[in-house]
Amino acid sequence: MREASVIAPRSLREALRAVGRKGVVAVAGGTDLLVRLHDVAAGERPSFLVLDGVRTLHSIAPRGKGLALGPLVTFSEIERSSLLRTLAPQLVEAASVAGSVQIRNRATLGGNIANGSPAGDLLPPLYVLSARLELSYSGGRRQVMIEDFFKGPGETVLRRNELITRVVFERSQNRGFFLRLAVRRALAISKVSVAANVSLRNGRVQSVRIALGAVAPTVLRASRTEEYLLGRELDRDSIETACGLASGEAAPIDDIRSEADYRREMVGVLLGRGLLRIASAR
Amino acid sequence: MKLKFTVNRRATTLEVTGAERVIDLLRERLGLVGTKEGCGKGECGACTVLLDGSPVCSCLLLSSQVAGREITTIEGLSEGESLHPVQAAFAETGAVQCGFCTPGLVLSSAALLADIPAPSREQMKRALAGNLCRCTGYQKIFEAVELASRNMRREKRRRR
Amino acid sequence: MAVVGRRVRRVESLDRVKGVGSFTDDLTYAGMLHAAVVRSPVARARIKHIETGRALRRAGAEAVFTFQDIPGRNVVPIILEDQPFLAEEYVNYVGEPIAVVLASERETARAAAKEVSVRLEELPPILDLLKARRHPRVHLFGEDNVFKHLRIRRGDTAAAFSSCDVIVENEYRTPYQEHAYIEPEAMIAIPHPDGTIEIRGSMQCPFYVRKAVTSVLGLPESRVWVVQAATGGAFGGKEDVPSLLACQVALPAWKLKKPVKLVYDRTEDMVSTSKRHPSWVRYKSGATRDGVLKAVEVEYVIDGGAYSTLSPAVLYRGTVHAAGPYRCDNVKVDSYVVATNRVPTGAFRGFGSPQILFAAESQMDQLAERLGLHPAELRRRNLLRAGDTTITGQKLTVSVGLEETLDRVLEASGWPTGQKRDDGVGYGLSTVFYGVGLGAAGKHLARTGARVIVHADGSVTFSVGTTELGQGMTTVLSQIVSEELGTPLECVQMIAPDTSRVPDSGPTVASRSTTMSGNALKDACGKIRDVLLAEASRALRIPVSDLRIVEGAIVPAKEEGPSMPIDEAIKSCTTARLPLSAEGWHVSTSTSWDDRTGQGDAYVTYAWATNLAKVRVDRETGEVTVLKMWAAHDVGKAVNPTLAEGQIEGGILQGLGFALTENMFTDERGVIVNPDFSTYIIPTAADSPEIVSLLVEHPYPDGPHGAKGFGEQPLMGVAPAVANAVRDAVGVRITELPITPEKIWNALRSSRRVPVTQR
Amino acid sequence: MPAPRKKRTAFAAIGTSVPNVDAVDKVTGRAKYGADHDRKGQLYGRVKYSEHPHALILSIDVSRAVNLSGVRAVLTHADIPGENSFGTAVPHQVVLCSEKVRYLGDVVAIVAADSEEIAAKAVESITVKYKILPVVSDPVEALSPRSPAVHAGGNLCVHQKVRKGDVGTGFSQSEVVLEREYATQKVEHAYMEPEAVLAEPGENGGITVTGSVQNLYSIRRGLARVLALPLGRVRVRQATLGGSFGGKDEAMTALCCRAALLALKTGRPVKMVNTRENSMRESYKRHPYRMKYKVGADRRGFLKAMEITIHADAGAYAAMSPFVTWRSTVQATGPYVVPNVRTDVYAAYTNNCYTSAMRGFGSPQVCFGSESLMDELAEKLGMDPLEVRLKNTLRGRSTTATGQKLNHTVSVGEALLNVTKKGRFLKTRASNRKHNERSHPKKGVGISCSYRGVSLGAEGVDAAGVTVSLQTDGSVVASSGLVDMGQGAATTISLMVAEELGVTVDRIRFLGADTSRLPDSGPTVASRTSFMAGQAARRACKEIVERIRPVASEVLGCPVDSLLFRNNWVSHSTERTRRGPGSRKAGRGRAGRKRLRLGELASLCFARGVSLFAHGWYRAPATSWDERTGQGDAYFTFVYGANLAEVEVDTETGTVRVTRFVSSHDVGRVLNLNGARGQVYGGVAMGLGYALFEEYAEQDGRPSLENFDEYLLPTVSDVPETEIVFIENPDRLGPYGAKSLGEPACEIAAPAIANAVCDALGMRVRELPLTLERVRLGRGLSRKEKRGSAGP
Repeated sequence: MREASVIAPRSLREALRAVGRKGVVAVAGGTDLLVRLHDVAAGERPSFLVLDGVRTLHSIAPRGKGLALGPLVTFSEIERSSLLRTLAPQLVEAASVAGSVQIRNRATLGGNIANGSPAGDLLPPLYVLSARLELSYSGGRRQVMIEDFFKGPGETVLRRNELITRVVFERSQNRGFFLRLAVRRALAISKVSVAANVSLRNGRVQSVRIALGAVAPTVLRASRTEEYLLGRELDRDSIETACGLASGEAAPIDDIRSEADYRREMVGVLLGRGLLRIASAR
Repeated sequence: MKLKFTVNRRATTLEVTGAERVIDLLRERLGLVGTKEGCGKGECGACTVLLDGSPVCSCLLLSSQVAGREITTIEGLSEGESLHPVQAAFAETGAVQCGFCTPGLVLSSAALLADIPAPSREQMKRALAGNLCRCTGYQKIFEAVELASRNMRREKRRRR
Repeated sequence: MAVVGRRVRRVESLDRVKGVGSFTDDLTYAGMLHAAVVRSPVARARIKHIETGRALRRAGAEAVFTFQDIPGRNVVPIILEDQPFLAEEYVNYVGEPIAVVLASERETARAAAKEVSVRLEELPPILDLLKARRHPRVHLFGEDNVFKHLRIRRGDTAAAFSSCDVIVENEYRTPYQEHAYIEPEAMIAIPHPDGTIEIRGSMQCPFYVRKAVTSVLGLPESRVWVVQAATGGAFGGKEDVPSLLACQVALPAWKLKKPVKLVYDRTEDMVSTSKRHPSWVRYKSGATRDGVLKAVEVEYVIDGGAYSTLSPAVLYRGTVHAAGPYRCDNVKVDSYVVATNRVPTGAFRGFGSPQILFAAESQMDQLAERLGLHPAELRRRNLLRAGDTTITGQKLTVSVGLEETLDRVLEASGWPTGQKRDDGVGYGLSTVFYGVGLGAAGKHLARTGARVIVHADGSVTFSVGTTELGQGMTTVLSQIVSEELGTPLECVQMIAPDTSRVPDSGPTVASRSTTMSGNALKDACGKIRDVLLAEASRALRIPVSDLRIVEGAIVPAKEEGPSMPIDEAIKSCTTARLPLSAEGWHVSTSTSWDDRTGQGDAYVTYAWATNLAKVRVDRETGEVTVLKMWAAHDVGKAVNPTLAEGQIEGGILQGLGFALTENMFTDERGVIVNPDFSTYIIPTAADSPEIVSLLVEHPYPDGPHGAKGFGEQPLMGVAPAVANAVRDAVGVRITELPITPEKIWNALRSSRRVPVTQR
Repeated sequence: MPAPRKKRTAFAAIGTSVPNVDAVDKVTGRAKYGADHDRKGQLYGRVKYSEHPHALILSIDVSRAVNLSGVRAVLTHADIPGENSFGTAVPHQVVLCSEKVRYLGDVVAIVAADSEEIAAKAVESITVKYKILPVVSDPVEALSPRSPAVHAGGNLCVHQKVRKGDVGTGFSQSEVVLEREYATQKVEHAYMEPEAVLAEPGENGGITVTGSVQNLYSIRRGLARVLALPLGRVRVRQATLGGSFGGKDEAMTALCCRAALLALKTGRPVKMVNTRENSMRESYKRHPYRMKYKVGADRRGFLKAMEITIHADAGAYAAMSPFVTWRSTVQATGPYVVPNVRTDVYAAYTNNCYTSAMRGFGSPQVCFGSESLMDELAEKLGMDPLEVRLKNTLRGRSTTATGQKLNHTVSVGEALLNVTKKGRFLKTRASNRKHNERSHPKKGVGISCSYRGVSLGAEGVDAAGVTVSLQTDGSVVASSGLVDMGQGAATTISLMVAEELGVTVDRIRFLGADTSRLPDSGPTVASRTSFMAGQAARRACKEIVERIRPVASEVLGCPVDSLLFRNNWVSHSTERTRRGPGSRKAGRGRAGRKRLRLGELASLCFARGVSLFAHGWYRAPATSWDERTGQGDAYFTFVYGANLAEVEVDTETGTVRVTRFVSSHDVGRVLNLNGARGQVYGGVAMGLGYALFEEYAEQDGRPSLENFDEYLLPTVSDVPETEIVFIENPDRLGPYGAKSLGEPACEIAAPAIANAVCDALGMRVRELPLTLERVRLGRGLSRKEKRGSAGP
């Protein structure tokens, strides 16, 4: 990687000026990008826009009833943030099971989003937290809901001249979880993951969001399942039905990590376990 | 660009492009070959160094990302003949077999003990999961961390 | 004994924890170039044209070499000499080397290698091991694509089966297993002005490497010197493969007269280097009602890939181990290693035995189940004891500690027998054995040399022809030398093997380094002791026969009388210029093999082991958690118990990877699709269960201090123990490795389906 | 041109003329000398020299150096883990001075830094305070009780003596008695490659040094002592040596210790390369001798008695002085039968640069003395120089000055006759006389002769080891604890291995020594390598042949003792005589084989478990010595030689030109003709420099020169045509009868030239070198101290 050049801005403005340039690729933590570029010859590598120096992109701050996170917040910072632990436990759970210590110390929220992998562990939590992404470009910015951000595996609506500059989401409802299955206990990409954000009132589901990871080209909201659960009590029957519905909503494939049938079934298993946890915590 | 950073407590300035991997900088420019490359993709942890005290994979780190920061490699963990308690414990318990993963594991363990002086097995497993070892089965590594933990705490008590 | 048997610290561990740079990629030489290899992208093709122009135009690129540049023979000589060093007319597997590109920087070389375009005419490949034998159209090796067929014929299986009360028959499959040493393959060639070439790298077998380089460069052996650099794990993966790498650096270094380094990228390493042979086994076992194993019939097919490499030897070990460590009078084994258009497979810890033992030990549990016997009981009724005869007709006389390993494991684990549990927890047993050394298949290599020098201050340096791979050979051998000469361990130093400095000692494989090099060192030390004792005898006026070395002194065998500190004897010999240096030589006890019947003394002796796995299986997800492993091994004598435990623990975890997660996928064109650590899944610290290692010592009289090699054995019985435990836990038997959650889930699903909320 | 040698049929390889096995590396420039070894991340070491020849150290301040950026270590005596001294005879040579400095080459501090420049800057910034002491500069005055002491025990380094018969009686029987004083100068080895070393931290806290070392094992001893490491952790490897001539021993030990201290301290490789100035300043030299000879003879010219008193300047440290002076006592009389001898050699400590081994090792000085003396005696007796020599030379069964009865062919007379015949000595001498009466330049002819003990002699017990490993393809690797330092040991030993195993030299690889792989074989000195290592190599080879013979005999179906190993083949020796080993029609073995490639035989043996690897160890035959009387069998055998030189002297300018040189040496057996000739040519050139130009002059402990601009070496135009006549009287102890050559070739060149110059001048000059001034004026000029030469 010796020959590639580097732009290391100290301010967002500088960064935004550089981001649109031809052959420039923004680097946050680099834990995915540099893996992808591993086999790319030095001469063919892009110029790196190294964002580390832009202070404002590292912040974790309350905003309104929710939170605003800079895209350079690392998995480790999420894992350790007491604020997030209360306000977005799904996100904390997801951040703490991903990769390894070394990866979590470098991997960032923004990177996980921009990477656009359906198996990205932070994404299902962000879906259920109704995250909104602030995308900035030189001279302006726009907001995109997370669900609208992804077009397919590795494909997003982020334009070449834009950077994710903030991730804003509401605080979690009173119940939430993130569960996943992976090929080994650590340092593994999810085979299937489920996140949920549920609020209960008088034992009934007042609001619910469920997102499924690694079972479709993008992270998936299990909307029919959500619809079914809304207003219901969480009991064995309703959970059983919800699990079945959620499995049906998944559209997984066979790959080297797992099999479609298994994944589909596991969506239900994980959702069931999470919902049972919520139900029994009442 | 001129890169100013601290390597093993020594202020260092190097002329770089900024796009070099830190592992190459350490190994090729600074001769610190204790940092190993096992996969180049952040999966094996052999290239672990401490960045401001936290373990990171130096194969996934660009030189421009360490400007102004402090890196500790295995060579910087102890001075001269002396050994860091983790190093001593690895040697003592038989936690070293082929030794290629050892520098990374020692650094991860040292960072763990700096954070949690008396970790449980589960905490160790979590902290060391990013360092693959194919020889030892990890058992003696856990024993080494436990021994180092005991020795470090004893030393701390003695100093008080 | 003063040092042997003690838990001394591994001698090189201080250097390793300090990160002292002694691995291949840590070494740099002035003017050094970097090599990269151009490889076949397809499984089988005819090479039409190799275009190097574009690669050479890249800035920093220096040269491209193809088979046409080879001054010697285009062969990597291993056993059958069928493997070219660089492809000529055909390529036979994805990743087969075609050319070597040189550049001033590693990245440039790799980039330029991609720019060498090879025009290929693709041919239909064989990718399935079961379709390879007697393939109607594709002939990769001989007429039938069989590199080697071995057989065992003992008793009359047909008759025996007819007298059995229980017969179990099954098919088993195991996949590739990648060594996944953390240090990738790496090699440097340094041409010297005196017309010699030095090869330095990560390797198990310097003498194999030398043979390959002399062949390819057409040089006498005296002009090729091979030195092992610190080697970051091997497990068999650096047995034959380094020969290829060495040629890949030696040819350009020789031509360009510059040092050349080559370090495989992890992906390149995983795609192109050897692995454990995928296998298919059809296994039929029969027993009588009282639990006596009467007959075993095995058909064993392993995938050798495109070239034979070490496959015949791998097959040999698998064949000898086919029935497990049991008495059985009627055995018929037919084993085949076949040629396919896949990467050549080779040596991997266990060497053809883990696959067959997975089948054999799965069978034993099924027999036990059918007979209503506890798995331990069935094994106890059949296991080999001193005085028994193996399936190859070898009579065992001493050092047979199998039953004790079983007892020790049962005792340590407190395995609850008989009760039916419903918590998803299960126990699984395996008993295995391991033929020590090369056996009859490699008896022409079964010799080792050693050199020992005692210096004037009493410190000792020694060198052997076998290598340190992390297994602890250096420490164990240092302990043996220390013991023999009464020198403190701190004053004993092993010098890295260099083929020009030590006699050809064969390969460092087959867990043979302790026994073979240990014995050669004992021989050398004995000669030096003779000189020291003679000197002491002169000084003390006591006949040599009445003197012995005890704790750093030469003392009379009888109680009283004058003694002489060793140091003084050394000083006195040094002053008199008596030779305190000696070479040692050890030739192993003879072995034999009749190719027609598969009968003979297959190995000099055997190590024995019992494994017990305790697992929990999640019935919903199929996930297996290994809670604890117990393993007892009869090692003859544990020269250093810490190191022996290290071998057990490491072997178990590799075995767990083989059992549960490790799998390599090849697509329909023969391309490996998961060649990195994020997709090829080896166990992490978080996956490591508690392991209880138990050492059993039934001394092997011909081993140094009774020791016998066993480094491979810890891996061998793990997969069947886990499979048996899974069966015990949730009632499903998985006959194909790895035992993934998906397979368990599928098996459970096909047996019954239970709603999630009712479990 | 040297006389052509008939090839002996008895040998296949021995005696043939082969290029040195390392010749290709050297001519292609690819050979790696000490300074050519580099490692990634290496540091550069530098020394802080003493500023005074003799002073007490009051303080050393390194604080400024330590704080310089890029400086990785600054060490003084306080940082030495072991002993701060080394030395084979007297272990008092200081690595880093603590209390006192004894000469300008002493070192007080060392620095390792990222670059040479930073290291140099750091050295400059070190300040040392001294209390200056009076300088001891004269070896005779040094022994006076009033002299300041260089070392605590006084200034007498050693006193060696020989007492044979009774000189009083001898002189009383003499009809002619001469008393003369001779002096030789201090000279520098002037190897072209200055000292260089790379020290690397080794395994297990050990150290590996690779460099321009001559005596690996003595350097290792020094390192182990200074670093407090077991010998097994100290590894010394030899780089290709760019000349040594005895010079890369103690000087290299000091450099190696310093580099190793820095490497262990910093944990990184440290390279130290001396500049020529450093080398000149610090490295030891050849002892200057002042010799008093008193000789008595009867009128017929037979020697009756000799009394010799010699003072040698040992300089600041003992180094090899006790051994150097011992050889002088043995050889001081020259190769003559002298019934009564009394010799005393004293070496004294001074604050001059220390002196130690150099090619000849105490003999060139006394050869100059004894051979000048014989010419003077001849003149006094009115005889010619040849006649007086021939009357007195040692013969078979003669007894030497040390009382050793010679039991081999003594050929000093033969050598003298060879050179005088070839040089037409007497005729030339007579015609020169006539020529000189009328013409310029003046012409002269001179002769010299010597006997020389082979190997270490009674200096110490002598042994050496060589390892030979036959490979399965029939090629061979041989490694020796004695080294090739340019003298051709690699080639000679290879030839012997070739001879014994019947392989061609191109199939043999000779390995550089490595102290951890081969047992201590003593020093590569005293021209002992061919002899000692040769014998050891033969033993190893014979052992291998013994092991593989039975297999060959079985395969070829012929008796073990009829096997012939030659040209990489094994065949029946009976067949060879009829048809040669390559013949297809040779006899038929049991297995139908006629002959066998050695490689096939080796593989066959390997497969059968026969070891193809052997270590040969050779202990030299016993010698004896009585310290009190200086009597004994000093060496187990001797070599003999004679030189003849013709010169032209321009008496107006003092210019001397050597016009012809004839050299005859009995080497026992010529092993490699090329190599042997090379040793003679080089020895003559070195002797010529000694005779005519070279002088390392010092005044009050300060040298007056620092580089080759003033230290003059013979150039290609100064060297005469040299004719060589080898004598081969095979020695019963030597390998194939071979003895030694390296040093004999050098020791008698200077006296032959000096005698020729004196012959031309008709005047005796008793002091070397015969510079323009001495030749023209009969005395030397005193040199002034060179500017800045004493700087830090």
